[in-house]
Amino acid sequence: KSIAILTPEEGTDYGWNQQGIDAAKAAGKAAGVEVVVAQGLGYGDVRPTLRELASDGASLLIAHASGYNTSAPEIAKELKVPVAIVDTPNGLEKGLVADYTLSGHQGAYLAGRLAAKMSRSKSVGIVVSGEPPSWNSQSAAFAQGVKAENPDVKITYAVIGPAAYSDAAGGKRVTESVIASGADIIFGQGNGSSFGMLQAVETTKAADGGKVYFIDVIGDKSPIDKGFLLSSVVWNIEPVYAAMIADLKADTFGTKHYTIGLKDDSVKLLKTAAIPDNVWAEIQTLREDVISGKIKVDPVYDAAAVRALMTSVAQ
Amino acid sequence: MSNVSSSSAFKPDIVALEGVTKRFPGIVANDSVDLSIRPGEVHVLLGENGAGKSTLIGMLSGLQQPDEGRILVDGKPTPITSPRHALALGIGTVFQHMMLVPTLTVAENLLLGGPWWQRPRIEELAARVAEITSTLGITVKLHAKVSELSLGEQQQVEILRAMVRNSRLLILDESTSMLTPKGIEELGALMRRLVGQGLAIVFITHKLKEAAAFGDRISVLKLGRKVGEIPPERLRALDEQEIISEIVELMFGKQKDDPEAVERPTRTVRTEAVPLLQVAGLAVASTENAPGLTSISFDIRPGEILGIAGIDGNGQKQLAEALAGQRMATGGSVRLEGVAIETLSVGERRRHGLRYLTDDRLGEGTVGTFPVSINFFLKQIGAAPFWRHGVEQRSEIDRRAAELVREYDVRTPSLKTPVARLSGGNIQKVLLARELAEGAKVVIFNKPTYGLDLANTLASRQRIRDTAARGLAVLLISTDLEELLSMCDRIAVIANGALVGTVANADDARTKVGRLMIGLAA
Amino acid sequence: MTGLFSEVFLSALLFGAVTAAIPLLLAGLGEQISEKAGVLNIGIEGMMLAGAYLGFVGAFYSGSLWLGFLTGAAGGAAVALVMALLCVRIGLNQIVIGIALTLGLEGLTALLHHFQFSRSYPRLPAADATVIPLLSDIPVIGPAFFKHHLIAYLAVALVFGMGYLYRRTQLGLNLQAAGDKPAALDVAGIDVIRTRTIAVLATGTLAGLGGAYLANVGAGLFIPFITNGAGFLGIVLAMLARGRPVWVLFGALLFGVCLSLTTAMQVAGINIPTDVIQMLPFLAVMIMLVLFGRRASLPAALGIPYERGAR
Amino acid sequence: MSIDTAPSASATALDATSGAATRRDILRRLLMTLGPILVALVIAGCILLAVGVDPLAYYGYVLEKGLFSPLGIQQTLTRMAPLLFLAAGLIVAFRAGMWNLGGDGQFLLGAVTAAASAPVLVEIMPAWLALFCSFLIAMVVAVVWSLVPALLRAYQGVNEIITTLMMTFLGTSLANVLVKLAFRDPGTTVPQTRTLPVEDRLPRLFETTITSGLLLGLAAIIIVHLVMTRTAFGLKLRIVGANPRAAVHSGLGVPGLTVAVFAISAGLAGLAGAVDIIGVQGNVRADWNPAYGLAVIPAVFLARMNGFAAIGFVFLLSVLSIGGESAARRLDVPNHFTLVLVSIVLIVLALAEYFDHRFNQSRKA
Ligand SMILES: Nc1ncnc2c1ncn2[C@@H]1O[C@H](COP(=O)(O)OP(=O)(O)OP(=O)(O)O)[C@@H](O)[C@H]1O
Ligand SMILES: Nc1ncnc2c1ncn2[C@@H]1O[C@H](COP(=O)(O)OP(=O)(O)OP(=O)(O)O)[C@@H](O)[C@H]1O
Ligand SMILES: [Mg+2]
Ligand SMILES: [Mg+2]
Repeated sequence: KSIAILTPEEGTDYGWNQQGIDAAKAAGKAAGVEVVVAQGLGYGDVRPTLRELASDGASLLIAHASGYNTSAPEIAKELKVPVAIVDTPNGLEKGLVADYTLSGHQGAYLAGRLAAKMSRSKSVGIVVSGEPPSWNSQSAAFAQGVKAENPDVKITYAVIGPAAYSDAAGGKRVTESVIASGADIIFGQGNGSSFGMLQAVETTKAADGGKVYFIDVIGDKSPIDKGFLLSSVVWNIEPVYAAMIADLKADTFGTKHYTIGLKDDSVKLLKTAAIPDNVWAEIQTLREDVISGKIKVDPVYDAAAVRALMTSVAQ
Repeated sequence: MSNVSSSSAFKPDIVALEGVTKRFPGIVANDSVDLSIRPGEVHVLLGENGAGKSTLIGMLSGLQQPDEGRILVDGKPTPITSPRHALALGIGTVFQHMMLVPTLTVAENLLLGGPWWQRPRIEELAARVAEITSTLGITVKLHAKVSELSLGEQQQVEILRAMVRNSRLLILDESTSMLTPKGIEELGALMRRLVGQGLAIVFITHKLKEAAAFGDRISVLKLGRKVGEIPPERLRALDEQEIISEIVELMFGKQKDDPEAVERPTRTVRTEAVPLLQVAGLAVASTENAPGLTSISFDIRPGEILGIAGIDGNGQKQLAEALAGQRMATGGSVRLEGVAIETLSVGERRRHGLRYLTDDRLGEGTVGTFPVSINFFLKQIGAAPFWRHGVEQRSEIDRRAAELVREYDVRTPSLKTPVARLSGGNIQKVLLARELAEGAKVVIFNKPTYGLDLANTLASRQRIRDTAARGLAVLLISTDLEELLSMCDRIAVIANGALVGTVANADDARTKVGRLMIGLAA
Repeated sequence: MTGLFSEVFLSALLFGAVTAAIPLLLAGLGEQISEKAGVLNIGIEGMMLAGAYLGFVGAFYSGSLWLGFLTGAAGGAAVALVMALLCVRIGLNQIVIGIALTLGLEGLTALLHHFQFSRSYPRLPAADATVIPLLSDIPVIGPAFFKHHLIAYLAVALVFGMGYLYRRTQLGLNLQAAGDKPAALDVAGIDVIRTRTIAVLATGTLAGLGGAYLANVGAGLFIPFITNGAGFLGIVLAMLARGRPVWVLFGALLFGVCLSLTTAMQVAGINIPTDVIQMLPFLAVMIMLVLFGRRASLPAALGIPYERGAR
Repeated sequence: MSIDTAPSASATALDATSGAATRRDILRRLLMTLGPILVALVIAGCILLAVGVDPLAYYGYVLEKGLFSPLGIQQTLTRMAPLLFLAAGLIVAFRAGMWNLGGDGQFLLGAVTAAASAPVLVEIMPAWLALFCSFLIAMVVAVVWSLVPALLRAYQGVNEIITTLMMTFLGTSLANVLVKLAFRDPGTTVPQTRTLPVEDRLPRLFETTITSGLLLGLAAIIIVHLVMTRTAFGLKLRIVGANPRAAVHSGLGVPGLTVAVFAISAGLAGLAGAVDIIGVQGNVRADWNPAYGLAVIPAVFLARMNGFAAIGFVFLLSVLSIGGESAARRLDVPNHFTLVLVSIVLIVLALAEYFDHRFNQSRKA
């Protein structure tokens, strides 16, 4: 029949919303089901949209925002329509509620290794516009990767401010400060504000007068890159959605957690021209180690824990 | 309709109105009025409250446009489209309501209207003002904020402003209402000098004596229509009493002698009676823009009217407000029937029988946008029978309001009319009705007839006398000495926030009070 | 700590504070003009958004930041023109129209962005700074305060220009009279409606300029809702400043510094949620009000439409 | 000739003391509301046409999904509940001449405290009592939050526009801090409060999804309307609003009334937060801020602070927001278009009221 995906912002952000929508469309196409997209719904109450999509006949509602994980299961129970929610591993309910807790921490770990290898100043920065769990786990893994590569590399962690998703000016300002503190690679997470970070990277020189590079997350911003994008921890959610559709058909929906990881390339590091081939080869080796479990990367979701980690790794 | 103007024209009119009509929702404020204003003449406009005088002025000064008829300036039909246009035509107006910016200095107010890019040319102005004031015999504090000036001083500034602008036609709308007798005399002399210089003046007043004394030509409006005009030849031929009776005839249609010269009725106040109101050592701290009070003491017995005379701005309002509880006293006692009330709130004092009729009818006396009916009961909110258990009893309110409207002859289109739409005199009647309602023991009247027309003035005064006759104690604050002399048993004089003396209202009261007011011993 | 806070980093923080303060300063100065003249301009957030969007569009397509500031200012002024027509000319409720304009511009600019830029997210090159000789060589302070785009200096100069205008020109008197006693201004021969219209247009121009600065210099790009409440902060600043432009400057800088303080504390590893730091400027002002709360000296006719001869 | 009454920037002109409206009056009002809305739809339709969307289809969906489908109307009515409480609070403040622009801060703090208390309380007491207590707590917290601006205004004369705006900035941050640090649900990775189970929330009406919060909201706004127009207390507040000096002169305790106004207004805003949480949302997430106040403030003005008219405008806003969301999705217009639509509706309604007023004036003259 049809599935529906709900996202808080428009699916044109080269990030969370776009990846979700594109993946849902791809998975739907592969499975031969229609995909209804409800985007730009904001972070308020989506119950009306959920109910309406359900009444329009959607047989799966993908509530693609952590802000929707209270309302979506409630509607699932009310209308007996399967929903998929994020960041709620203990919310499973057979036939009704599935969770996909996406975390790119494995990829972020590799990004950290990459950054530490490539930083000329031995100083990197993490700039985030907020501290939701999925970003926290990547910030933490990135820091771990940096330290694993070279414990002497300095990490500067900065949050732009509360509810700063659309604060592009704030993103630029904070990123510029972090660059001034010596960083020449910025690991940036933040919806609208990440364009401000990108702008800062493009217009600010590192301490040595050279380029500052940007490592993005979730989406692939290379179509709009001006040569400053070092890499991105790209998420491919399609396998998750495809598995959900399959489970729905097999009546096993709501019994498992869906995750993404390096193994099936649902998390992968973007290769850009800025990464020398030898470095890339080293990163590929590390990737194998993470997949094989030789290197263990545990996700850290709690904001306070992430901050604690930053201070401990910074000293 | 009498119209003698065209026959005796020596000089061409500066401004002439031809058949000017102005309508407001529900009212014809001016009904085809003809008027000619000539250089070298003081043209007095008379009429009851709401007769349409200010409306006429509004059209001359560009605030309003006539619905019908036309205005001629120097003989040419000229629609006066804006105040700026009026000023450019040489028409300067001192409006009935204060038109100064309180947060600017006097100088800045005088300069208002200059080219926007310029620096305010204060030095130039100072020279010009010095020139004018020396001929006028007044002084102004150029660098004082307007909010710090007394009303009288503000009025002088407004007159000065019209002069500074080189007006050919000077309009004064009730400009004497705030002035002392001496100030009125000076203004009269000033007007004479100005018309001597060839200016034309339009002078609006409610005081017939002023009209007779200062006017070269008198026009009378009634219900928006011009009901008569007394030309200069005739004015010169008559003496004051004759002029006044002629005006009264025009205004009220019946022959009567000077209506203001009412015999002071000899009421007997029992001197041995226990005072109803005893004030001892009352003091109020001065504030940024108001003088304080120092050791004010007086008693008022039942049936007695105590007058407070003095030049405006000497603490009259502070006294009234301190008694009413609206202003914090810093010392002294106030006893009503022996009960100390100086610490009580406004509402509690009212419950003890103290009433205060404010001089600021629209500013604090009423809520302008509320209907007449509610305004009768502003000070009784929540009281039975108009409210029961806090719930409004609309029929009860309307019934009683209708009674009061009848009893006090309030001219209002309906009980629902917002009270601000009534004329000043009718608003005053609403206040009188409210304050004199049941339970009053001591009533403070603050300038109760200010701005009222003759009929309303007389009616209000009679109300006050009746009030005293009912055995209430009355404190009557007024800047109008005639009023005090015609009503009071005793008159105290206030100066600089202190009572400088009290005189019994006997034959020599006028001179005694006058001496006290100018700082001499009685 | 000293290692953490290098000179370069400190001046970057201060530089960021100034950059963040400039749009607030322009918005606050703009709002102040309206309020002086008796118009409560709640639509300033919408004007800033219009300025941000059009400012970016102008700069992006022309390649000239100056043209961008021009179009941004014009955009703010265009919204202000609507406000002037509706609220000053015909006297509609200023709060209703102000909020409606803010909502409308939020939606409209987001819509336009969606159709125009949401696939390309264009970004401007770095704004070239005007380096003030000598002063910019002072350690820390120099790079923080004396290496901004020329328009930032102009904004600060405007503070003193406005001070002069308010106290030393006829126009200043007119504005104050229009807010305190419009009828008196009218009978003095100055058109109140025109005076207020000029004031509102000036507000829109400055707010638009502030929005353009925010987009073109502050962020280097435009995204929906980019102003993030800066206009409302401008209203608060203008009201707190009680008619004094210098206080708007101080207030804007206080907010800017608090923003940079957030970053500084994080980099220093001080673990306070950003929300708490964001509260600091408001807390400081509220405490000052509680301690020294004086009667607000807002214009007497603020928010009340003027109609000649009405009673 | 303007008379300087009512120095406070209050909406005196709007308070011509609601007389008994005749039936024709109501009919005319209705016409004067529906007509402008139609005009606004035409204007917004031109924008839709410009971006290549069929306006008729768009409005068809707005009406169908916001109003005429059983599901749509239920959603619309549910959304009204918090808006009604907010409107009620604003009516009290605006009629009394106080610009309480801090509704969003009060709303959020009420929401957070309700969300923090309700899940705990339902475990230790009967559900109805628990919810009642949560409402009470939310109200008290909002009232306490409003005390600073109230006292400053009442005893220091500090303008409340500034203070309430700042308190709303502060309140928004404080609400976040509370969610993240004090009331955080330990069971989730997402910073949010504990969730009130669906079955413990306010009951739904009959067999629908409409929250009974709607009835509470309607009751609140009607009570407020009646208190403001029919009681001594309401009259006192209106006098303070229309002419504060007259209030002093009449012996009203203005400072006390001022504090009361703020308390009632903020309390209702707090209840709005509580009714949204306890009735619908179940919890509060960090950084959640629906900013309802921005749309409700103009609605209350357009309603001339009349409770019944406010209900109508709140209904209209809800229809537009529910139906607009649906229509935007179906026609592939960005959801932001709803903001443009609401804005145009507000402006045209304000204009219509002006021309209506003008027309009446000239007819009387
Ligand atoms: N702006 C206005 N709108 C409506 N009615 C008005 C307006 N101005 C004046 N009126 C009405 O026009 C009539 C004439 O008023 P006007 O002020 O001219 O009287 P007046 O002769 O000056 O009275 P007073 O002696 O009290 O000053 C009054 O009935 C008044 O109600
Ligand atoms: N806004 C208004 N709408 C309708 N009628 C009005 C309005 N304002 C005033 N009036 C009418 O104008 C008449 C006179 O009003 P106005 O205030 O001019 O009195 P006034 O003669 O000036 O009194 P005073 O001399 O005490 O100032 C009243 O009869 C009143 O009904
Ligand atoms: Mg008059
Ligand atoms: Mg009058």
